[in-house]
Amino acid sequence: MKYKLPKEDINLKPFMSKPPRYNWKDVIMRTDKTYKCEIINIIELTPMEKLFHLKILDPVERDIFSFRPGQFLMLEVPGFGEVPISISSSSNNKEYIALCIRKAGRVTDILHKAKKGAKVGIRGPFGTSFPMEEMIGHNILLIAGGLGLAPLRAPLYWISEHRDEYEDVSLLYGTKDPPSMLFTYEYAEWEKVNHIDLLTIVDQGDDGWTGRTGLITELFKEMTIDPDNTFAIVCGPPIMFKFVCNYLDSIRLPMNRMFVSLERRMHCGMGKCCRCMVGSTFTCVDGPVFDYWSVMNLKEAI
Amino acid sequence: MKYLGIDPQKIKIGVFNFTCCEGCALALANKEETLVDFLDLLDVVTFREISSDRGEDYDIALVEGSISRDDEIERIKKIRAQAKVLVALGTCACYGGVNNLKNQFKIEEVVEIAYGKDKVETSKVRPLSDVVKVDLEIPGCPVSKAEVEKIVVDIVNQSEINFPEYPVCVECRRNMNTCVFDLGMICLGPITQAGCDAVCPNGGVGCLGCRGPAEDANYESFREILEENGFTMQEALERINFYNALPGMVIDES
Amino acid sequence: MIYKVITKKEFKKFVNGLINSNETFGPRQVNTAKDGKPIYQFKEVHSFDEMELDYTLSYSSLKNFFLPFREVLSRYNFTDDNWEQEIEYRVNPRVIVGVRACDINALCKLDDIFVNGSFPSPYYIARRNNTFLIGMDHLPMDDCFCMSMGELVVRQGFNLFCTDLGDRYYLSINSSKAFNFLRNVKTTDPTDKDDRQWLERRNLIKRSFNTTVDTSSLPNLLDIEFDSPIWEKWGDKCLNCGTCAMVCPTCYCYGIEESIDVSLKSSRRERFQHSCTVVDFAEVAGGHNFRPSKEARLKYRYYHHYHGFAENADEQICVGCNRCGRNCLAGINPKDVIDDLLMEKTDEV
Amino acid sequence: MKVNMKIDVHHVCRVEGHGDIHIKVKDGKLLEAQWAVVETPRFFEAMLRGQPYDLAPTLSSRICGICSITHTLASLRAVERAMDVKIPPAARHLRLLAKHAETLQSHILHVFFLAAPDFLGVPSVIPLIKTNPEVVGLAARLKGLANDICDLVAGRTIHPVSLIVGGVSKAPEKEQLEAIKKRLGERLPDMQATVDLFKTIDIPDFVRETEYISLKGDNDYPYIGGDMVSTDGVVKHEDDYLAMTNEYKEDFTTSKFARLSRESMAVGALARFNNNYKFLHQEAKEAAKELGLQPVNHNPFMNNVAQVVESLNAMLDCIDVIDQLLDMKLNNIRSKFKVRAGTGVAAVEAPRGILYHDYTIDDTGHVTRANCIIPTTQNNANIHFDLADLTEWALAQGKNDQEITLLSEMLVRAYDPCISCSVH
Ligand SMILES: Cc1cc2nc3c(=O)[nH]c(=O)nc-3n(C[C@H](O)[C@H](O)[C@H](O)COP(=O)(O)OP(=O)(O)OC[C@H]3O[C@@H](n4cnc5c(N)ncnc54)[C@H](O)[C@@H]3O)c2cc1C
Ligand code: SF4
Ligand code: SF4
Ligand code: SF4
Repeated sequence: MKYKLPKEDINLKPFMSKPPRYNWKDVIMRTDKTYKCEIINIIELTPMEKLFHLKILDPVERDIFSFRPGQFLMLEVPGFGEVPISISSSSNNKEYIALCIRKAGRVTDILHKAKKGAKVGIRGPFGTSFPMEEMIGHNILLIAGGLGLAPLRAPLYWISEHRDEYEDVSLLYGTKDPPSMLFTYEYAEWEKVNHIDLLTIVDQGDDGWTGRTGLITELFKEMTIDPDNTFAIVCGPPIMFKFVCNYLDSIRLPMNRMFVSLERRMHCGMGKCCRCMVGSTFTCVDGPVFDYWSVMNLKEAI
Repeated sequence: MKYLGIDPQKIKIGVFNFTCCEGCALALANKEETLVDFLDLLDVVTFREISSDRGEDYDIALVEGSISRDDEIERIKKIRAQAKVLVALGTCACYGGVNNLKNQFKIEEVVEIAYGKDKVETSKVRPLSDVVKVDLEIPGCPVSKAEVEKIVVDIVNQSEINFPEYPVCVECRRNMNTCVFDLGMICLGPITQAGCDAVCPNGGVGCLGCRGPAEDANYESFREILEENGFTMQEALERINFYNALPGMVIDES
Repeated sequence: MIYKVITKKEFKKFVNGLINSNETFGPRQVNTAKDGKPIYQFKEVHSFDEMELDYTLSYSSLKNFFLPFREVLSRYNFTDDNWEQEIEYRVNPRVIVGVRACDINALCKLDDIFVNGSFPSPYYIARRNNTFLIGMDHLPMDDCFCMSMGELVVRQGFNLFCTDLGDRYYLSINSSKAFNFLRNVKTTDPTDKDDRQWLERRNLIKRSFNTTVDTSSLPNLLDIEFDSPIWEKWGDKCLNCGTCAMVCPTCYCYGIEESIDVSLKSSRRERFQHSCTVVDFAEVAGGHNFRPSKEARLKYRYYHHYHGFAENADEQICVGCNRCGRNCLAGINPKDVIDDLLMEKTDEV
Repeated sequence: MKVNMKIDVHHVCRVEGHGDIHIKVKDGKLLEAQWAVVETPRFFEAMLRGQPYDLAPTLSSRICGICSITHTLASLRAVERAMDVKIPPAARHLRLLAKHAETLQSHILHVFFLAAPDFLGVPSVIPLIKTNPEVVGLAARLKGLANDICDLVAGRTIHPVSLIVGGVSKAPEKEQLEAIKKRLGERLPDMQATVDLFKTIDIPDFVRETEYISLKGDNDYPYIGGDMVSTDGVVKHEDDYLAMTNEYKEDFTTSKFARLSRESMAVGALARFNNNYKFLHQEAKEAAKELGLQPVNHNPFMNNVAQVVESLNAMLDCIDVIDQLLDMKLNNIRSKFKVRAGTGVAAVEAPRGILYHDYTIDDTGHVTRANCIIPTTQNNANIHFDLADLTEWALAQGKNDQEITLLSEMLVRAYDPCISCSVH
């Protein structure tokens, strides 16, 4: 006698007919499908950083893709790998997504060699975002070090688009030397059009440099911060936000109004690969944006 | 890659051999299912074992074998001068390999053992990097063709080359082998760099460390393990010295 | 759940039936260890007699059936200046016979992550749905501590579970599929005696545990003891070889690797099982390693296993099979590490 | 017409290792014809000293990348004979299967990749990918199959891992063996196509009377152990290998020379064919007939043809061995033994001829003395003397120096020399 196990083949049941929506948790099944994008523009910011404009090719997918400032996406370069990158453009921009990418390894290296018209893929957006609504009616302090300006561009756009909802907005930006400053061509617009106080500083000046030199914390000496009415967003290398956050803490800025964006190794963006774990928290799902109170409570965070 | 607007470049290679068994060069001709595609990525300028073409305009020199005679030094220096990238292929080229076992004897003694009274010229065995600058080391006795393929594809696509940093055990356990320590034998897998897909433990024998040390290998702990498993230091040393590829793993003989 | 009783003879007929029409896996001896003990693995079987159902514990866990050590997630096919992504979740239906309770519970934990979590994995789901699982109870080995982890009893995650009553099996039927298959063989409703015997067997298994681990206060303790010197003590021994994670039935951390085929016409995107004790686990571009020391990496594994993750509802994910302890060359054993942690605290008081 | 020639081929290509040809002709008279091996010696006999018995085969394997399985098998046999280790039948069959697969692999590599370009007038196999894809496909399929068998049975084609003292360390699953057997059957037409291809190839009809030496078969075409036999009628026991080889050294070459009843001798496919024709499979005998090869043949170029015949025979042998394995239990593959002192000699037929390993082992299981005699060493003198005759034969036919250069290279290649082996 032979019994047969009915072949309940899962492959025969289509998982979904519509394209995936990564930000709609309930409908996601095809978690590894990427949206195909074309690189429609490449702007060389410094020898190490380039700004890429990506246009999602499928109109339906382009329509679905929406994100909030502070979120990141997984950028796929077929055959080379996938890397997490913060979105550097306005969440209102439906035409293209801007990514500011530093040449750092295998994937970013080949991306820097890519030409306009190249096709890459994205998955996402993933992760938490900055609480833009909560900040309404407050002063905002944006503090960036080096490449940390990239994730701040999205909130900057948001603020500019809703400028009247916020009080004083300052951007403190420090880099190691003048040539590594990013987006210099936009500073005038930020200051004049969007009324953002921009303070820049470099660790080490060069011949043409007339601005400030020193560590980013020097900039605090030039300003008064109202701890009762200010939100702060800090992005940059770990060592920088340690100093900056310590300072803000010392002037009694509440920890739950300080936000940082953490960086860890990532391979999925979906809380599965565990590469981005800090203690028992996923940087990709529970972060990358954390308030400082949470960070203080994370083991091995900084 | 074309879709990125980058044209893959055929690479002009020369394959050369020094003191060795030529197994690494031969390994390049294996893996028949992809051989034709593989050769298509290359512009083979010199490869004496399979071709009578002898060009001089190679960019990448794949060199197998170690240096064990003075005329070899001249030859490798010439190759170095021509090649833009010099790749040490295999454990002999990277570490001296089994040839290194010769160095435990005096030169005259070695000649005497193999050739009796006849005179034969030879010197101490050295890895390539002792004589010339080496740009890339691909270890293995022999090299793994799959790994070489991956590296060649990366070079053709102008992409960065990555090697696994972890030890052979990772691959071995992925293959669900029975750990050879459980079978009562020594395995150097825990301190050896992966990348061979753990062929030796797959075949039921211990790793001999042909691929050199894994990143941050824990020699101290490994030594204790050998002791706890009842192996004498001599037994352990015989294996560690076999390929001379684990220079950090020094064991006190006392 | 429906309960039935089946004679072993009839059970054999049943399993042979499944084997005849499906890819079937069961415990088989693959080696003999140096101490003379047999080593078992789940391997393909072609008849009931090839299986050794009185096996102790499979050397590797069962997880590779659902999370293969290496799997292609998708392929990219390149055309001139473009590419297409190709995703397939193909899995043949298959049967696994003789799975231990702790291994089934481990699968339930993986289910929490890959099925019930926020981003379900279609690859995992496909494998899970196409597998018919027959569990079987076993007496524990000397160093098993699944009772301490509360993983001794299974309530879900299997199709059929057999409790050994000597010449019969007491069947717990957990799916209509299993119930339907069983219609083809002779089963009886459990009698009072059967129920009693079933309970006796339960108690026997419980009594047979020789190892207990106190895990009740572990989540807090792990937080408190984050800087404890015991991590250095055990970390110094760790080889960073990943063995513990590879044999563990619940360790699921992974990496992704993409490689272009030699033809340059396509590429593969592969997921491979990784381990947090391996050196490059938390290393990022530029060479910075968030867990640069052996100690930090080992501590993190314990943290993950016994502290728990948000993603699986903060539940401890160890099931107490002790495969990691048994297979660790350096002799790092969860029981010893946890005992050390507890001792540390008691010493200080 | 008075012909003057000076031919110097530096590092003959498409052979394993480094060797030079020097030919001088003055006024139509041959002054000198020399086969000089210039390979750097590696001194394995010294390196083997002090190695534990279980690593000796692993080390010996590294004598040669092409025939590493044979070296391992010879080394294992020497160790096992020294320590009086008996191996289980299943292990013996598995070893034999690996051996046949290596023979096939090595012969295919040689006839297609190294020798065939000469006959097809190209520098290497690479241009053939474009011009004669069917030939390359044939070679790749056959060699791929042979490699897969080696990988399955020995763990790896180049430098096997699972052939160990006492037997083998891992047995394949029966399903895997069955799958291989099926593939062998499917590849037989490819082998027939190879035979057909070689029927169309012109082989120089040069002949020089030679003493051919191989193992002596009893019931089978011989590969592992047993007596040695020569076409001049010498028969000797395995342990008497020194009397069968009589090594000596010439100044112009780093490899030794060998001789038996004449000034030189030859081993290899043609030697085995000449001595053991009767043990070939019927199909192989027919193929030999089609290819114009009959025992005893004295044309060194016919070695290539003998390799084709042996390849077919090896495939059929593989099928036979697998059939026997399928009837056995594959769990007893490794015997227990005690380490003890002793001396052991092993004679194994490598693709290129008889290989001898001879070890003395002390009571701690360490090698205290080793001697290895490699097939190419036994052929070197013959190549050397063939060169002289070949030059004269070619001169008589009025060939020019280019033709003679090519012919002399082809002659060297016909022996399929394994030079790094010979100066191990
Ligand atoms: C939330 C987040 C936002 C980021 N935003 C930006 C950005 O806007 N611009 C930018 O230039 N960089 C950003 N990074 C860093 C960027 O992801 C790494 O530089 C990049 O992954 C390096 O990959 P690679 O392949 O070039 O390097 P390799 O060293 O070759 O890395 C190999 C693999 O390791 C992983 N990996 C290595 N480094 C990192 C890392 N730092 N973070 C995560 N995964 C890593 C990736 O999966 C990568 O594929 C961000 C990282 C995170 C976590
Ligand atoms: S056999 Fe070797 S490589 Fe494999 S797990 Fe054991 S020690 Fe590691
Ligand atoms: S297992 Fe060890 S000895 Fe074997 S190939 Fe790999 S690194 Fe080399
Ligand atoms: S005992 Fe070890 S192997 Fe088993 S579940 Fe727990 S952590 Fe994993």
